[in-house]
Amino acid sequence: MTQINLGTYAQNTWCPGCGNFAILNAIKSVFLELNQEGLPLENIVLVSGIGCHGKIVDYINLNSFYSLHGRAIPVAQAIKIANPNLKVICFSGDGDSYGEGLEHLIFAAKRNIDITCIIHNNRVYGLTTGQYTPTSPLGFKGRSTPFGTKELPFNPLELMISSGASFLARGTSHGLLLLKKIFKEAILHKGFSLVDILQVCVTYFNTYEYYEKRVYELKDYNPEDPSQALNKIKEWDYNQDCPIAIGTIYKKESPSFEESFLKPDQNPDRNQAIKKILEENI
Amino acid sequence: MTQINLGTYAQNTWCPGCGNFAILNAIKSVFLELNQEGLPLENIVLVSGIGCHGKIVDYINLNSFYSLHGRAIPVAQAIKIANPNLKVICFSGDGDSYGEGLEHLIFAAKRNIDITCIIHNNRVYGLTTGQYTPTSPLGFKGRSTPFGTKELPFNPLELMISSGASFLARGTSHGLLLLKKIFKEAILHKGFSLVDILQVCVTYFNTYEYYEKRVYELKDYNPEDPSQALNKIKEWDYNQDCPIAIGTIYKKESPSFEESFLKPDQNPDRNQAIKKILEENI
Amino acid sequence: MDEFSLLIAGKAGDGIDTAGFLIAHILNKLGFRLYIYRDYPSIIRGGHTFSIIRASKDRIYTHSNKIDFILALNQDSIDFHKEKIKNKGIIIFNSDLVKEDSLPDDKKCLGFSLEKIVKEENVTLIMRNSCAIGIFCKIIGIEWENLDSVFRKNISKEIDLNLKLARRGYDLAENLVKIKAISQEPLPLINGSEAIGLGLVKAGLGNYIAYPMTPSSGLLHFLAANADDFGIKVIHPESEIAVVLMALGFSYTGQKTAVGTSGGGFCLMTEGLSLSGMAELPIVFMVGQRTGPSTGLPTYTGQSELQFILNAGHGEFSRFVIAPGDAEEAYFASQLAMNLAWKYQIPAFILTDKTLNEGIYNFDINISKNLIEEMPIIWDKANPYKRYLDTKNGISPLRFVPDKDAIIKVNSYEHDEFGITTEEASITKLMQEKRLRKEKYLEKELESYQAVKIYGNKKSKTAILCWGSNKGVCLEVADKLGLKVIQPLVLWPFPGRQFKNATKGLKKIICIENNATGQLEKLIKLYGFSIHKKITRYDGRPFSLDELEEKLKK
Amino acid sequence: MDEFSLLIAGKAGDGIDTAGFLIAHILNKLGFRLYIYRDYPSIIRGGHTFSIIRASKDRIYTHSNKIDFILALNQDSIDFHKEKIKNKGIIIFNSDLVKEDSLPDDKKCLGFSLEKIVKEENVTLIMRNSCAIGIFCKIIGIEWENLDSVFRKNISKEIDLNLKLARRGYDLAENLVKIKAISQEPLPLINGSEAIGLGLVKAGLGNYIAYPMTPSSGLLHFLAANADDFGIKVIHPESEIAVVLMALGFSYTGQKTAVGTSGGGFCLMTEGLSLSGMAELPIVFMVGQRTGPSTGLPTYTGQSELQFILNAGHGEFSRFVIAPGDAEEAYFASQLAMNLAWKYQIPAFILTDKTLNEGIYNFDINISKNLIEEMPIIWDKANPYKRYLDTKNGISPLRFVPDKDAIIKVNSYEHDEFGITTEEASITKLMQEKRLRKEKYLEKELESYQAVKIYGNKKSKTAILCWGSNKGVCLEVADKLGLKVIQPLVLWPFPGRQFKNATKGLKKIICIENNATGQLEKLIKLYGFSIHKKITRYDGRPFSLDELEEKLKK
Ligand SMILES: Cc1ncc(C[n+]2csc(CCOP(=O)(O)OP(=O)(O)O)c2C)c(N)n1
Ligand SMILES: Cc1ncc(C[n+]2csc(CCOP(=O)(O)OP(=O)(O)O)c2C)c(N)n1
Ligand code: SF4
Ligand code: SF4
Ligand SMILES: [Mg+2]
Ligand SMILES: [Mg+2]
Repeated sequence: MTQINLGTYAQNTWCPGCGNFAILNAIKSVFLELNQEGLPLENIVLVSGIGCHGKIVDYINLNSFYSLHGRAIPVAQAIKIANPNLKVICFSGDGDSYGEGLEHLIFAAKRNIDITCIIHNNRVYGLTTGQYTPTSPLGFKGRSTPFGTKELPFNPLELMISSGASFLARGTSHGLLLLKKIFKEAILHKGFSLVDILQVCVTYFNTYEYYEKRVYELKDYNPEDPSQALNKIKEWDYNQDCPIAIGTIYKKESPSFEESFLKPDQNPDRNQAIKKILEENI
Repeated sequence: MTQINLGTYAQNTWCPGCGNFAILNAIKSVFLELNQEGLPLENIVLVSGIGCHGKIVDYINLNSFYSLHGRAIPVAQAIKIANPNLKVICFSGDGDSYGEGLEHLIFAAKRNIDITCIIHNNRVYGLTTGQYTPTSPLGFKGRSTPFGTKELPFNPLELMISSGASFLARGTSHGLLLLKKIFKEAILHKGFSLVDILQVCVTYFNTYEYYEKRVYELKDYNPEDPSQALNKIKEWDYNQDCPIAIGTIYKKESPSFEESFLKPDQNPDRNQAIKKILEENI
Repeated sequence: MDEFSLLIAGKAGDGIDTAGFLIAHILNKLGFRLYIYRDYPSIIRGGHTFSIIRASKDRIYTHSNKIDFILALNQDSIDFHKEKIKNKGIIIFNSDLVKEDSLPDDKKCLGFSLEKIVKEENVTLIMRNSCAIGIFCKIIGIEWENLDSVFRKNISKEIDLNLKLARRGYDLAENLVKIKAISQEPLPLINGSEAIGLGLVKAGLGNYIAYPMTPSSGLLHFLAANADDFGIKVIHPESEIAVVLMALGFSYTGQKTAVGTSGGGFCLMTEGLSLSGMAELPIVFMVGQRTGPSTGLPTYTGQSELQFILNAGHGEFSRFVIAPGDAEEAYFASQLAMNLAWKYQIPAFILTDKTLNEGIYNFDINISKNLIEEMPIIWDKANPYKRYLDTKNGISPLRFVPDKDAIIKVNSYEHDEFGITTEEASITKLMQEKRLRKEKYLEKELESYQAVKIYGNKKSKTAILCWGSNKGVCLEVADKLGLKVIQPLVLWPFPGRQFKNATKGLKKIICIENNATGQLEKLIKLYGFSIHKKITRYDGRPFSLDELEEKLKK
Repeated sequence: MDEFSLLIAGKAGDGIDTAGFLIAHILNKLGFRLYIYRDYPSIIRGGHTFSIIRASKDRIYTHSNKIDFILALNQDSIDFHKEKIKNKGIIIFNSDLVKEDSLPDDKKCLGFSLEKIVKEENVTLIMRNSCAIGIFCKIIGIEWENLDSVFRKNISKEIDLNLKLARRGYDLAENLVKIKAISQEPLPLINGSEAIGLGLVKAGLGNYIAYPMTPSSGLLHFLAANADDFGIKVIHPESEIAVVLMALGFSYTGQKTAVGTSGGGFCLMTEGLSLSGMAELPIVFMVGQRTGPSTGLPTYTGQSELQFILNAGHGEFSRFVIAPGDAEEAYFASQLAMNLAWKYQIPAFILTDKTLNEGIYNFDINISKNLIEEMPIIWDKANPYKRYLDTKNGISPLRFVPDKDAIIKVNSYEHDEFGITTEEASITKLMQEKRLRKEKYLEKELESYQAVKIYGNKKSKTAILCWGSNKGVCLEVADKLGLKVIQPLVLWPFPGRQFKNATKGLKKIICIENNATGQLEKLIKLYGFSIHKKITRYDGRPFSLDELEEKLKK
């Protein structure tokens, strides 16, 4: 393996045992692998929202844009449109992109922009000390709902498939090998990809054992069959007790938005164009 | 029939032939009907966004809240939570609630709040003179996309069913009888209801003939069968050419959010509560 | 006639706008200088709308409510405007819709049966405008060839039918006035939004991102229509929040990017504005003011966002605000805003209003400055790249992804020079100072520009103080009344020294603003200046020449 | 010892906060007056965090960096804070984690093997705090019963084990100092957010809507935890945009509603703010300032949103802004904000900062004013109801849905008295004036309140000018130095007349602000006042007593 160190001097301040460590380790090794396979590291751009998840960009020594809470996705889209050769990977939280900035996720999926969104879905607001999110189970007692939430979670993968996403996967923060596999697949997928990671927050919503008992890896499964994918997505509604599939759930080929801007003639003579407009208006 | 006049002195400024007239007429007669059946008119509150659609609240002589572009839904939710006896009807546009404020629609559906959202889906921004919206077909040439959009529309009903909406219907602005029927059904439904109206905008996107040829009314159909509903919803993706079902497509019973706030003891002694807190903190 | 005004009026959807535009072009060919004021409601069809086309031998930038010709397509046009007609004015009216007895007795009124003609010719109603144009041209003695060529150049659909209708009108009418051509070259007619678009393109615009909102939509439509010719990308995403965040993403990659909106949309951009300040990502905002608060009067004007723009966004950071007063200034201001945004890595504002954005001006590119596109400072590669390197003037060298020698980290949290999050007091202090220091240097640089403009009678002890689109009306009134005019073109960093020079020796300053509270007045107070009188208007309408003159005389 | 400070420090997640809180309660029982400053990073575990518990026989509202006792749980606690210890101070440290040679030679340092004890007792690490508290209490001579009762009252989980650990510490340590009880009744200890919560509830709060954001989250958590007891609804929706719009929906139904946020979240509320101004829907905003711009330093303090709050939202409309300086003022200000919001049908702001929101104060409800809840003006039913009836003071009678006699229409567009959209110039003017007139009446009403507060040596020719949470530190320093203190409690409408009286005869005004540009300074300049010196701090930390004293002496 390579000797490149992707770490930074930033002090890691995640809680010991936090599922974010697995995400960090997995993504770093995927970057190194991709680099060995020919992807220049400078072509990678990381974008993150605000939350415990967001800190990941401080810990990886690559180009990054540490955006606002809920607003990683529009930034990532623009970077990709600006230069389709870049690999843009977005780290976001469930509060961040399923809550505050949900609309951006839906529109990015609709446009099928070729970015990869990794959602650190711990089903809680970690950084603001434990409130419910759109994927917290019914009755979740957080600091803003001390007597339990009164609303059902939504199923983010179902929303994403309805929005036009062309790659959907699910992982947990305790299966490093699988994480690497799906991260790589997601990044290499041409089009909008989203990986929903059931990331354990040891401090505010420790779901470690819960997932440990319920997750199973998809085997003999064809993610390119849309109706099978939809059934698989609906199997677990993020609320009820039942088996939870992990792995690549859905995959589809379709044109992506950023390509529509590539034109042969990228550099017309602007002075000429201005002159032309003015002449037309005489 | 009653003699109540629900009109106002406001001058109607919709274009001649605009589909909004049908919506206005249908909803007014539904209100009168409901009133005859015992609903006090003062218990109705209309909320609207900004767009041609929004003008409807100026034309109906009932309580109303003319909100911001994209922000009718949160207002409507609050009014309902404030007083669950009110009937809250929200008029919104496709630019308004499928675009600018999409997130609110999704969260209102998730909470299953008992409001009715009537979407004047003309698949164009009317009031700002003709730009594409999230439901405009691929290639739509609007003023912000003069060479045609590069993105597919999404299917709003699919998004809504994924979000937890418990009543979904579709109508057109040229079928008054059906409109009345589904409006009434939607309003009487307990929980979040949305009616997507394929409203013709004669000025910027005249789809009159297009719909005329394709729509068919649902018959022998059970909207309470979720998988049938999903298939029906997916039949037309708002882009391709195919038959377009109209009528009530989906219906489900489930608890609604605003009820969770109703408590027997609504008026505790506040001074006492303050005193108690202070004593606890000595 | 060296100067005259035509008011053309009808229902929204009647094509008043286009008709006015065609007439302006016909007059433009004759060498007249023009200004068009457009007044329309937030309604697609119906409702009342009108345009005032003012023509003069000299450059003009404002409208007058003293009208020489009224072209009235319907009854409202008479009812609302007949008071505006001058003593010797002529009213041309659609006799099928206008009641004769509503017409003023003491004015020349000529009726034409436009609806009937349209029916006879079996054409769409909108073509009655062509007929009316023909009538008007004949009355003021314009050659048929002139009309013919303007029609051919500007009408793409059914040109023959339109010409036929025009000819019918032309033949029906009699010549009453003789408008003489003026021997000067015609100048392009463009609106303020177009001038801004051209300025941005000239300054290296790579992307324009906007969500439609009056009066900023014109810029979106203009740039979208010409995107390929200009070599730019134009994107209209889901909301203003997406707009500003996308713009900052583009900026991060080194592509010059502008956004456009109005007050309500700008509210949604303020969080991104603060991010631009913190992450030092250049961005240009075009904010077109309209009548507020809230949805307000979408298609009317106002100047009530100055203080908001100066103070918007949480936290403290450098910014640049410029408020052009006409098309040439708009072209220049847009270039300057883009240049300074990139030189100082800050947000820059082009603050306009409906009057400027949608007003149509003659545009003389030769009198508007062309600026050299600003290029980023070079990184010497001597040390590892630091996105936020602290320097004397606070400006760090820029690099853009992908760069194999540099890792480029930007951050909305407080950060160290490399861009990693910090919560340390000492670095926070250093970085706050770095970000604010840039404004000091910018302020110094602005001394080399004419940041405060002076016009009129420079010896007068009384000056009119104005900003933005009021420039035009103030200029003309001042000329008439022998007053001085002071217009701070740059509003932030406030050019205090230039302003002081401009006000030296004055006895009286009268501040003209399209708002109720006096927002420019507040700004100059910060610098120890004060005014003696203010004339404000906040009903959505701009000042007209005659109105302002009257108010100033009082 | 009439006054002393304890600094307790460790890693985030170590329970420093709770430990400090328990100690404060123990001292509170002895009759001390307390103030707790909490310093922590935006990190859940790890990172460095500390609390300073300051105790005095007199009321205090600020911390000092001259420390009498340090309770150091780890090495950082020594490294970062040892300079703060006074000459005769005592350092109590965790000898399992602190290197002996890092300790100051000339100070009394007492080591305890906390990790070992925890291991021996086989309890979770967090319980070492109980042991440390036991040690500290013994050293300063506090009765065991006092500790015992505070623990029992405040610890719900594993109280016996905690007491066991505490006892072990208590027995291990020796008494070195004798802190004497003070004969005065203990007062409740609450933070600024809680005081605001109580004030809002007192003023008739019906709903509190918020999206979590430091430092405003404390208010959300407090109200959510007590919602049923207070009879209110607490909702945390999808975003700050939903927050403000929901609040306006509630307001429309006549339910008093407040929202809370910080700078970034407030940005997203500005469009709703403008709607509140236009539609005349009352709403209370609690904006807790933190270090900006952008995400900035989430858990640190600042005062950089004053100008933003004064000017936020497009268009012009009336607003009320109050910035309380301590818990009692917070309780009062919250009531006043709610009352005035409803009386004038305007947005009202409680402008705070992290220092106030999260600082812990003794709270004396008897010295804080209780206001009478404001009730809406009655509609006489003589005429059909008009939501926007134009009146002398601009205030229209309110009615709420459902009302069988009234149709209630509110509108974000410009509207007529009934609430129907209009674009007419004359109605626009009338309504703009109506909405702004309310502020004039509000300004007048404020003359009956102490809107500008004066403290300290009223005869001094030098005054400290401050706002918000700096009140506490300024008060104490002024007492020491014999200076006057002026604190505008109400910031908008600016109480110019009271301010003028307060500054009469002064030779020197020194303005103290937690920002870089001097935002209160800017505000008073608008009214023709100026300052002679400013002391600013913008690194996220509040002024401490000793630091400010030093700066003022210079
Ligand atoms: C506009 C805005 N609102 C609120 C916040 C405060 N805030 C910071 S992180 C966060 C929640 C983070 O939750 P999530 O995205 O799930 O991330 P996690 O910490 O769980 O990884 C919030 C509410 C903010 N920074 N900006
Ligand atoms: C924040 C904000 N952005 C933009 C606008 C401008 N605007 C007004 S209506 C509208 C679009 C309306 O489209 P839609 O909701 O589809 O309504 P329609 O006119 O088609 O009925 C826009 C963009 C606004 N008022 N506020
Ligand atoms: S709070 Fe939860 S998500 Fe955040 S670092 Fe700790 S364990 Fe991880
Ligand atoms: S523009 Fe379209 S939607 Fe608007 S009123 Fe006209 S026809 Fe109706
Ligand atoms: Mg989370
Ligand atoms: Mg529409």
